[in-house]
Amino acid sequence: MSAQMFFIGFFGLAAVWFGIVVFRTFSMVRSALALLFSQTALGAMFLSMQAEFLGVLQIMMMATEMSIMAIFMVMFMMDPGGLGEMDMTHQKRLSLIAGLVSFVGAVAVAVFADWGPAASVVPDAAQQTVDLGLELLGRSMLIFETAGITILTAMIAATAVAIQSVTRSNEHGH
Amino acid sequence: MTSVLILLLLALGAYLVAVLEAWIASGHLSLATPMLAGIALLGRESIVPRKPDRIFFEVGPVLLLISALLAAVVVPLTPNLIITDLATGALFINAALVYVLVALLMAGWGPDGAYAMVGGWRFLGQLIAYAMLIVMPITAVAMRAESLLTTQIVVSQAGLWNIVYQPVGFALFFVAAMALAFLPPFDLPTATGELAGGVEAEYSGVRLAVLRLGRLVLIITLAAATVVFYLGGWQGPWLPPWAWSALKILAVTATMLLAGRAMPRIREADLLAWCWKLGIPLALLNIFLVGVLVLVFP
Amino acid sequence: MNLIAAAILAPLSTMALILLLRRWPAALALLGATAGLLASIALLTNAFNGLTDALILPGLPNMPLRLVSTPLSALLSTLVATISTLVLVYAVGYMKQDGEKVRFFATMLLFVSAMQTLVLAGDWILLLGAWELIGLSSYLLIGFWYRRPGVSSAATRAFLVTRSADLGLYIAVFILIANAGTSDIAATLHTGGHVAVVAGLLLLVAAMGKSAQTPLHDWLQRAMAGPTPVSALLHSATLVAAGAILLIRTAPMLPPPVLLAIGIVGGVTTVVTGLIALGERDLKRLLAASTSIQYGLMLMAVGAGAPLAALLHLIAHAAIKSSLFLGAGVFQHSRESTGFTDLEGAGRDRPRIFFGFALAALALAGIPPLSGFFSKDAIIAAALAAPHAPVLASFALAGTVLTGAYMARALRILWRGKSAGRPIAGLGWMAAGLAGLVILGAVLGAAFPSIETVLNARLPENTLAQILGLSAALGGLTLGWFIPGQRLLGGLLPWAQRGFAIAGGFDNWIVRPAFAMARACARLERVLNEGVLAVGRLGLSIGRMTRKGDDQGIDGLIYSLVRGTIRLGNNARALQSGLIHREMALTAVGTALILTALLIALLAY
Amino acid sequence: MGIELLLALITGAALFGVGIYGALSQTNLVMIMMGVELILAGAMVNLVAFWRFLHPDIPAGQMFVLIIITVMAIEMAVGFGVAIARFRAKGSVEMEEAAELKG
Repeated sequence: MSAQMFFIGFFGLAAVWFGIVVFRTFSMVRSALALLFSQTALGAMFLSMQAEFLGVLQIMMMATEMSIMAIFMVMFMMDPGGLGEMDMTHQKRLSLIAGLVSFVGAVAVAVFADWGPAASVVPDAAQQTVDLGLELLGRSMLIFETAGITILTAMIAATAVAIQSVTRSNEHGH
Repeated sequence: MTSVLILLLLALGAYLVAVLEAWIASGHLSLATPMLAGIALLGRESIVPRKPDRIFFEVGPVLLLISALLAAVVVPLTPNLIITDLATGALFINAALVYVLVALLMAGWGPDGAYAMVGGWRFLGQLIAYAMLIVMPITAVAMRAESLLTTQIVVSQAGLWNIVYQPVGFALFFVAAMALAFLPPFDLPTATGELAGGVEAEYSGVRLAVLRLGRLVLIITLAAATVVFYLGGWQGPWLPPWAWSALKILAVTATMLLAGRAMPRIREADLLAWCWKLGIPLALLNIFLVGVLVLVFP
Repeated sequence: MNLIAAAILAPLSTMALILLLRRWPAALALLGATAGLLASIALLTNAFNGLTDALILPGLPNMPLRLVSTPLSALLSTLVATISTLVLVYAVGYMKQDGEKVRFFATMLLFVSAMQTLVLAGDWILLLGAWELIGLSSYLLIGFWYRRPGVSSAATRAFLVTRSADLGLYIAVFILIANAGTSDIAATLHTGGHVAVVAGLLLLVAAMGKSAQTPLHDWLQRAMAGPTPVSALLHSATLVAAGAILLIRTAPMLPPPVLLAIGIVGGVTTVVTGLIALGERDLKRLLAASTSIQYGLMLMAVGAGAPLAALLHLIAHAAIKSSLFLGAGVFQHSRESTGFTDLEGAGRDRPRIFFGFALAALALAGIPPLSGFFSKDAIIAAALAAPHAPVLASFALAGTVLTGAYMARALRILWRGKSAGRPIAGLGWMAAGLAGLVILGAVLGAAFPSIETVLNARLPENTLAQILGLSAALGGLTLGWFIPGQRLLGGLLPWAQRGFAIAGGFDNWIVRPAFAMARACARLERVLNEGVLAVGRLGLSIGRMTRKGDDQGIDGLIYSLVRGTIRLGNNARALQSGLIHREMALTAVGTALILTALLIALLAY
Repeated sequence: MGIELLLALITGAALFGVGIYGALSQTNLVMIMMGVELILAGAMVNLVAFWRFLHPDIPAGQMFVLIIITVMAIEMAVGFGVAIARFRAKGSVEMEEAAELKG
């Protein structure tokens, strides 16, 4: 059992475990931070799969994102101590079945498909970063720029949806 | 071996920062003060509040220390004195430092106290303000070095330090770094006067010592990062590299500690407004200018 | 920058600028026209030095758009640019009181650049485009004062007549291109045989329309409704000239029968419109008729096989006729009318303008050493040398006499009578433009030898022709000065005043038969209509029977189908709860179903 | 076939399953978004695994992951925008109460 296999398995397990915790805890902040650690574990898993840039990026992005998610949880759920027990689920059976079926189906595909031989040689991290950069601003530029424009649009749209309508009177009123 | 050496150096640096902070605060230079304060803290009982979120309460301070140490992993003090020279080093510093936020959130939420919680959430708002101003100047620096390797970034400044090459980026990074280390005037999460210590309010004893130590390491790491990104790292005439690094880091630390002394604490809304309405356009301009410079004078 | 492009684009871009800024239209127009003039002059100098410019633009596949500057086209381009610049100078004064300068100057510039394109076009497709453009811009300009009564109908008439004649050009061009396989004008000029005859006749039709030859001359006189600078430009170097230019350019390929036809059309026009001019009661309309005469003379020259004479006359006439029109414009401003009864003595108001006008008139009549003398003599000489000399020469001489007569008549009317002038705004600008053109008209004759050298052709010379031409001109002038035109015409007067019943004839010969045919068609249609209605009634009764079947059978089926759909829709509506988790569950189940189906399909194969 | 690839794919499958369970079972908009994030995370693991163990020489595989991170960010932005608007209007983001789109 190689070190890589161990780390992939370990971080994968951690990611799944934290993922399950997300929906098992009653505290909103815990649930958000569990998601954070799940994503961080994924980032670590990427690192152990020698995708250094992606791993670091994942760790960085998700920490910010999930922290923001945490504050929204607190804002919207008004769960004071975080430990009040209240059920916030529905159609549990169906969800459970759907989750299990999709898991089993995906695992079945993973196990029974013929993936061919695994590649052993990977470009080193610096080379990967260079390649990725050239890919982003070369062949895949259109896709990447489209994604950029889309996220800008989403930012503007989200702000526009969320912003409080300010009338002229209370703009100067307070 | 290197790791142990760097850890020792970091501990030394943290101690020096504490001395500096006490000196600037009280006006008396006393090398023993921090040690005495630390021993006093360790000697006191570490009180656990009444209804804590125990995991968060325990993990928060430790995570702060760990994230600061992780960021220090990729900071080169001399060409060889670096724990690991990651290919994505400049990004990694950033990634590690984001966990300062997570640590403060946990430390703020954990003790189940109003002041602490407000402090923790305040830091989240602060992150939304400064995060872009950390990443975007680093982008410009990496553009000049054409690499994310921290050592490469230092080497790229052999001819001209980045503080001269991209002064706007330096100014933004410096301010953002102060905000990240919640130094005054950005000490919103631990606001001494209004929040009774904020995040630190419910901690005592050993846990408080760890929290403070984490903060000190964070400050010294950020100063080191500033030196690496903008002040040419270990480079300099006459003196050996390690001496230059040490001098520069101490100078930057002192500047950071001194800079905010005279200023009133900033309001959260103002910080957000300035960072987004002024800082980000400036950072974009900086990236653009550096891009032009890189292309015109390769 | 290519000079050809400059010559065309200078006016065009200035037009765009004027329309964009809507400010200083006159100054900008002068600027643009001058720039175009400079480019044209540069082209001409190049041509004199033996250089030809060309500009090939991508057009249709295998048929690029060519713009070429041969000596001929450079000369014409310079002519157009010069005349238009001077006319624009004049127009600055003329339009001083007008409120719509922007529209006026912009359209003028469009006109000029279209004409430049036409002149410089080296291929038929571009020429057709330019041809259309000058048609359009002349329509816009003639109808410039569209609020005044009769103006828009005059513009429409001009447009329709020239457009219908344009059909000839279209067909001719198609024939030529189809025959030669290229749209290059120079290449198509080698066409011969029956094709050349057909194409030549069709081109003649087009030229008749544009150059207002009998029987299509009527629109030109009506086009006087436009502003005077427009008339000056229209008659001298641009619209009307297009027809003659077309024939001059295609002259090398025209076979003898076509040439004869051209000569006869020209000759008939000369006589008919000359008589009309004598009977005219309006100065501008007289000048318009005179234009038809002069173009008739040019066509005769082409028909006589001397396109160079036609070209020289075109050039001389352009300068002379525009100065005549400009002078008429001054008188018009002074008396607020162009009718002869109002204009009596107008020449005495402004003797200097009258002097210029008279000089131009004498030039047109062909008095040496003014330019008209040389070109007209060349035409007479060519007519004498032509195969059908008796016909053509007599027509040419008759035209010369008539020209002298009606010009003298106009001069007499303008000079006799009482002076009753009033100040005119912008006279300085008008006088400047006029003076330039008069000088050109007077001295252009001196430039003819060098034109001959550069075009590498010789004018026919004939002392007999000179004597005949001069005596005819003098005779005509004497006649016109001493005997009033009305009396000169005698019994022909009422005919002449109705445009030789040609306009009426236009109605009689074409409109009446058209109406009669329409009536016949209407009768035929009524019969057809009855038949159709009967068929319709039959269909209706069949339809009634079918409908009965529909109502009970098919409709019942459809209604039950509709009811079923509605019930199904109501059931399906229950699925759409609006609750996100339900919808997501549906999505998940649906996706699972699809995946299962795909998997089964995959396994089945 | 490498065990590593299988491990990564199973991790992805598990995250996907957990995400589906979460997205379907939670009543709160923010929690539903967390489920969706987990689903996307599962996809990401698979992509990285495919890149690493099947085609490490093609950087487009990494590019795909970047796009998914972008999609996650967009989802967060729009989701929170909607959540804030809804919270302002109704005082809660419980999706059981949100049936305005009922047909």
